[in-house]
Amino acid sequence: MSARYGMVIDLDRCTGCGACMVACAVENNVPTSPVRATDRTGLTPMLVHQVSNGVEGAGHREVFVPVACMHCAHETPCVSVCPQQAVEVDKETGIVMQIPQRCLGCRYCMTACPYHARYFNWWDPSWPPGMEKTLNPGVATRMRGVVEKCNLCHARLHTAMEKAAAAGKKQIDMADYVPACVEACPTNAILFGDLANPDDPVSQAARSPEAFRLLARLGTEPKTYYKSRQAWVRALAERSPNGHVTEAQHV
Amino acid sequence: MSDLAIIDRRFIARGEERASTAKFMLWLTPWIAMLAFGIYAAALCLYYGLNQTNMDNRFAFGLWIFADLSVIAMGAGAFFTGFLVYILKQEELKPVLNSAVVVGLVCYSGAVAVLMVDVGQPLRAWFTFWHPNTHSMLTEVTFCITCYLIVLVLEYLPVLLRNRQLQKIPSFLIFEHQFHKLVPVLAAVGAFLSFFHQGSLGGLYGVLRGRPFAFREHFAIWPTTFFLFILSAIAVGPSFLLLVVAAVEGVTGKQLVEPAVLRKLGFISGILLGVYVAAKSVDTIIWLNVTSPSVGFAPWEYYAYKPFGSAILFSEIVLLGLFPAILLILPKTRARRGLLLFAAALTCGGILLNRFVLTVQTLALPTLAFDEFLQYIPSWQEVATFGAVIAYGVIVYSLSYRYLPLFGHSKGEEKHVSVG
Amino acid sequence: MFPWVDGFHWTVMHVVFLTIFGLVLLTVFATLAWSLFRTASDLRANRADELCWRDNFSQLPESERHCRHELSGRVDHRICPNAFDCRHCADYPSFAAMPIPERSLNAGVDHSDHLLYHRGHTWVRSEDDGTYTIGLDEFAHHLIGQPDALKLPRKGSNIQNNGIAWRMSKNGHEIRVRAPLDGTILAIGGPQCGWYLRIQPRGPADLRHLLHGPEVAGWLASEMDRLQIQLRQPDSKPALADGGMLMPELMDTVSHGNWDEVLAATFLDA
Amino acid sequence: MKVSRRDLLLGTAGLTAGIFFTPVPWKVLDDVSIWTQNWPWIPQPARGPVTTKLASCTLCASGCALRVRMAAGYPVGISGNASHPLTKGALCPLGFAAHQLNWHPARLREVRHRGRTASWDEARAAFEKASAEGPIAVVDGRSGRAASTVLQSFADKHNGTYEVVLTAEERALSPYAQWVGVPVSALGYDLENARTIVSFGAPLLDGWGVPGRFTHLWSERAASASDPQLRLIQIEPAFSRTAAAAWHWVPTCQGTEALLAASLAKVLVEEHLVPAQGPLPPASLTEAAAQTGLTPTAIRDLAYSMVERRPTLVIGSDDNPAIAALNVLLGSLGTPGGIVKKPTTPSVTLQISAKNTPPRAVLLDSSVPWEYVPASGVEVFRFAAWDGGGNRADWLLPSPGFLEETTDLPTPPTSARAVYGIAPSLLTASAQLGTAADFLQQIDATLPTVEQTIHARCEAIFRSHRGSVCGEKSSPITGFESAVKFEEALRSGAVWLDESPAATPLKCALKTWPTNNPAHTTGNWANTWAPPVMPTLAAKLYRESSLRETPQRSQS
Repeated sequence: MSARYGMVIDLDRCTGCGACMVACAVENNVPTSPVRATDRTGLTPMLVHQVSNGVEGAGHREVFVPVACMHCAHETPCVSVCPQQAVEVDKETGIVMQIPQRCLGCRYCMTACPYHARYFNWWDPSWPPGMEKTLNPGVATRMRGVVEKCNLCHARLHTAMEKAAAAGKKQIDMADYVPACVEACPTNAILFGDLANPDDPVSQAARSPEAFRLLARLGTEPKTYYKSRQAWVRALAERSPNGHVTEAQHV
Repeated sequence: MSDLAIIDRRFIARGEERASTAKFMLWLTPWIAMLAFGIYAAALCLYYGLNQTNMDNRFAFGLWIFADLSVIAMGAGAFFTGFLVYILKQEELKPVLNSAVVVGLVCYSGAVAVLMVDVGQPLRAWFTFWHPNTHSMLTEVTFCITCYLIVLVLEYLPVLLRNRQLQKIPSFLIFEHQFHKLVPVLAAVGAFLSFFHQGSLGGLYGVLRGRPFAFREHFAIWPTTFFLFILSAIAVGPSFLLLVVAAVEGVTGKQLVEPAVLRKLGFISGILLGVYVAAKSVDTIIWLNVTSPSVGFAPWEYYAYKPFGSAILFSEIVLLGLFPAILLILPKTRARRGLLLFAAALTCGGILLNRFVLTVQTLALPTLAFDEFLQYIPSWQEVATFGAVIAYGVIVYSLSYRYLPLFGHSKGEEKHVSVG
Repeated sequence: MFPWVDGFHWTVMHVVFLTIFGLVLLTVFATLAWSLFRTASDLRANRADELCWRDNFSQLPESERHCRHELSGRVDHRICPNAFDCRHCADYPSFAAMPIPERSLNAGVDHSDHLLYHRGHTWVRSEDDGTYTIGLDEFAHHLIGQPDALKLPRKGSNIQNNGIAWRMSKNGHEIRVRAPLDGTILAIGGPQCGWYLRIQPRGPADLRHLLHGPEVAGWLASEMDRLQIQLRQPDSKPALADGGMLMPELMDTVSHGNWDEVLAATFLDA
Repeated sequence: MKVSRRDLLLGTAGLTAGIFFTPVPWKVLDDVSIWTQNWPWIPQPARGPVTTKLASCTLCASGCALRVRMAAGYPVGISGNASHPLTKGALCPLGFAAHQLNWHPARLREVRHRGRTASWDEARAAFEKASAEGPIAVVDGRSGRAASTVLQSFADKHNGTYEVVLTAEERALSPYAQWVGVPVSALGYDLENARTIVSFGAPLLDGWGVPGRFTHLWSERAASASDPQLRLIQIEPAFSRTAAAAWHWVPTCQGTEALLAASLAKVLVEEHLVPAQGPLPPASLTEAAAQTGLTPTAIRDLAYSMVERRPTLVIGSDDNPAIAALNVLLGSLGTPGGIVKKPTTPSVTLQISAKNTPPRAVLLDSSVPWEYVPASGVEVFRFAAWDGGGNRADWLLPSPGFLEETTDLPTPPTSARAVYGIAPSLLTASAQLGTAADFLQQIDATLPTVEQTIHARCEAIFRSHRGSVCGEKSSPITGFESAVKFEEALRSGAVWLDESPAATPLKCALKTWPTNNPAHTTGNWANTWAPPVMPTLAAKLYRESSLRETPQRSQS
């Protein structure tokens, strides 16, 4: 039976520390880019947005929204646009895979993604001398000129699958497959699991009335859910809830 | 006369009045400088990578994609004139046919050259042919443009072989003679390819489900922008060709074609523009009222950011659409050269604006609730590379005009007919 | 996409896509291949000179395509429809039967009644042994004088009527002289010999396309008129309106002229 | 044979067509394909089996437990260790990329003397000379370590002074230490038992104390609930990360914390919300309201919500005595859920020996933050692993970096229970690196060594028969055969945790409401939190997201 790996991120638990971003970058051998890189040219496969409700004074509220690839399940915007099949949806796992070795860097997928979860290698990847010794052996580095994004720590899935295969099992043990951001979160805000399994805690959390998905009305069936008990945070799901543009602002 | 001038003169068709060699060199110098600077800028981008541009992860497409879309729309005159002449037998457009082929070749090869700089890994460009994703509009574009560029080169070949010195080589002349008989086949293939890739370029944005500003309703596998782009391209192609011919007439101070030909081009452009404006209006109404709200985007927000106010929509459809269409269709206004050129320029402006809105505004607009409206100013490397394409176009056209029979001999009559 | 690429599987889209683009490429390259094939067969069939001449002829300005019968005064106005090949002209017999009006024409340049003239300013002399000698006429000779370089065909090679017989260059201008008839080269001469080529005609020689007799004066007179117009100073009034004698070595003495155009018009080059 | 144009054309065409029937174009395509996919100048990770080792972070005094993934002898990934009693597997974001720090461009690799390269021998000679000429001030940034013993012993033996630079958390505890008469290191916050925590600007969720401890507690008891078990009230002018996550955020004007504390105390006493004992503030509610930017009602409501769910613990961000006095008023000294006295780690004692004579030279341990400015006019011997910029020392002495030094981990400040661990060195430090303790050892061989001290401490803890050892699984210390086995367990990443201290009320000497200003001003927490040298990836990510300001110094 094929899985549909997904996440439920409890925004009320997120303190915006950024551990998920760092852990993700370390796990996936994201290069330490030159100083010129900005928040618009950087490589942040997991990016925590700081969002306010747009109110001044005591009513001011903020929330941190970690955004990585949502692994859209339906009409995945980036998959159909890639001219050379460098983006594929793994049927067994539901993971949207980027194949950097095949990518020609046209960036069409980046314009297609409504979540801005795709990143382009604007620079040659570089590390201070010697630091390449700390690269994660499970993940190949990417060269400049290609697009990359979250692949749900595919190397970890691979390891878990090897372990299951060595033990003669067909199914992996979910305890062996924990993406770096999930592992790093100090408040356990990110719940990861198999959405295809109705008993998985992640499936149950996704069904909660407090759960929502970003831009779900686009019909792309993202597999990352968010959760909050605050109504204004849940309203972040859509750009124009009830036909009115949200007051939310990026901080 | 200097030796250079004598040699130069040998390549100019007999009996043609052309500027002196020195004057021509003087004319070319700034364009060559512009081209050289642009090639330098492009080389920087290729060597150091695309960090030389001001594009970023959010503005992943910038000036270059806008330039590609615009330039290819402008080059639509090539296939459409061929289509009109060879398939619809509009023989009176024949005098501008060669000119249209050169414009098309320049536009398409320039666009492909810029695309090669625009992609992050140009050496892997051929992967598209190896692992093509048949669902991608970009695959369709890549295949069609590659094929059509081959067709354009082949269409240009007989014009090139008509050079005074080249045609002295018997095998060239005979090849030209034989090949010219089959050019209508190429014109038909070119028209077929162009219909598809002009459409696919529109489809490029129309399929972006994640960008409700660009996403449109689909007919079969194509979004409406597919059809609108075909319409707008064939509407602007003749207008641009008209402007080019008028510009050449202005620069050379000669009347190269009968005014009736230009009026005919204008009329064709006007009719098609009218159809386009009507279709675009219907499409816009459906998009504003159905498509966009259904995915949770209040359409008025698209026009809530300066400088992309609703004026831009008005300009696109009325000021640079309906208005020039009327000017071009009404015989009275069309008959006046000034108004004809003005209307053609407005038409080109309208289509440029359409391409700009689709490429730039789409990316500038927010999608997530907490997104911001973005700004993007191209870097000098991007501008210089774009400038190189324009310079390249001017140089190729100038050389073609000087050495090739673009408008037929002023003394002889239509050569192609007698040859064919 | 391609069946040999790893992970490939056929879908309807693949079939459609491959079919369409296969057909497009096939059409494009078939067109190219067909043209190349036709070119090759034309070249093999020795039709090259004929085709090139016909093409060049079509590019000549109308003023240079007047029928010989117009030049001789037999008809008022007629543009040659047969690329100066009267052998294919159905109307030739009827025109030839018409009398040539007596006119006092001073061609200003010598010509011989014993020679047959080609419109590209070569003459043909029939020799007793059935061969023909080809030379440059006085008009051309006066124009060029002594050529800077001469490139004659090899002995034994073939020339074709209206094809390029030999090439000369003068003052940086390339001159291509057209052959007045078909044949095989027997001997080569040069300016110092007074003739350029001696040929063995291919098959029975039909020379009716060449000008002879009273026609020549009319033709040369019109050529002189053309030359005068082409060589006059931009700001001067038409000189030598009454004709006059052609000076030798004209290319050396008249430096201002648009020699490119003069030579092209003289030697029927495009 | 003469080659005609036709031959040439035919030949070219034939060659072009023929070349496609040779392997050349296909091989070229293949090579281009492979080459473009693997640019040789792009580093690729070494292949090899990945092993996981337990270790501890030594970047700050918290000593968070790490699981370090090692490949080919180098650390390639870090995650938290859930078995650690304080961090519960949580780490601060910097920890996740800390293994890159050893290759940071600002890494010190050689002895530098006033901008030029020098040698250890020269440094030692200069230090010995200075030591002979006058007293030496030894400054320690993290007291209580085995290395601190070496530093302190040297100061004592050589007529020098031993100073400790306190962290912000320790400074916040210093008023209590003064009033109760115990060292700062003996006090801690019993966060786990508090039901209301009132924070005066302390970044509780942003690197405060042992970062994992409160975040974990908050995520279990407060986050994601409209009526949380643990109420966090954040009083802070700016809307900080902690304020964003707090149950209630009270925005105040900058610098009015003491006044607000006083007015809150006034409400608490006047409205009989606390027993009318202890010091009484002389504040006026309306004046406080005017200055803090709150309404009198808001201050009253705040006071009520402070005591609605008790125990209530007030945490300040600095040693502001007015804030500390609130705890006294609330009776949160020495009670569960308040400020508790913990037994210090056996044999770990801290005696700050201060002398008045100005020193001839200052030795700064690598644990001293770069912000520390030593007295002017003295020769400074600065140990550091990274050049944090600023405060240029006469001598820069390169120290072992992350995971390159074996050091013990005494109880972190703010902890309510004593812990002890040993951070193993997973990497071999280059011969060019040396610690301050080793440096002093070479000068005076009679000093106790770090290793000896660690042995002695393990021995003492083992003999105390108290607490348990938290390793892969938790086991009581009595289950260990010997002190050696116990020490081995600690060296492989386990942590000793003392038993919960019995709540003993502390006798407080505070009688009048403190009105004096704090000795220290509130530091900029963002700077304190972010070390001067940040892991390269963390610095990059902060720069590439708008999440946090990157300290400028990290780029030096």
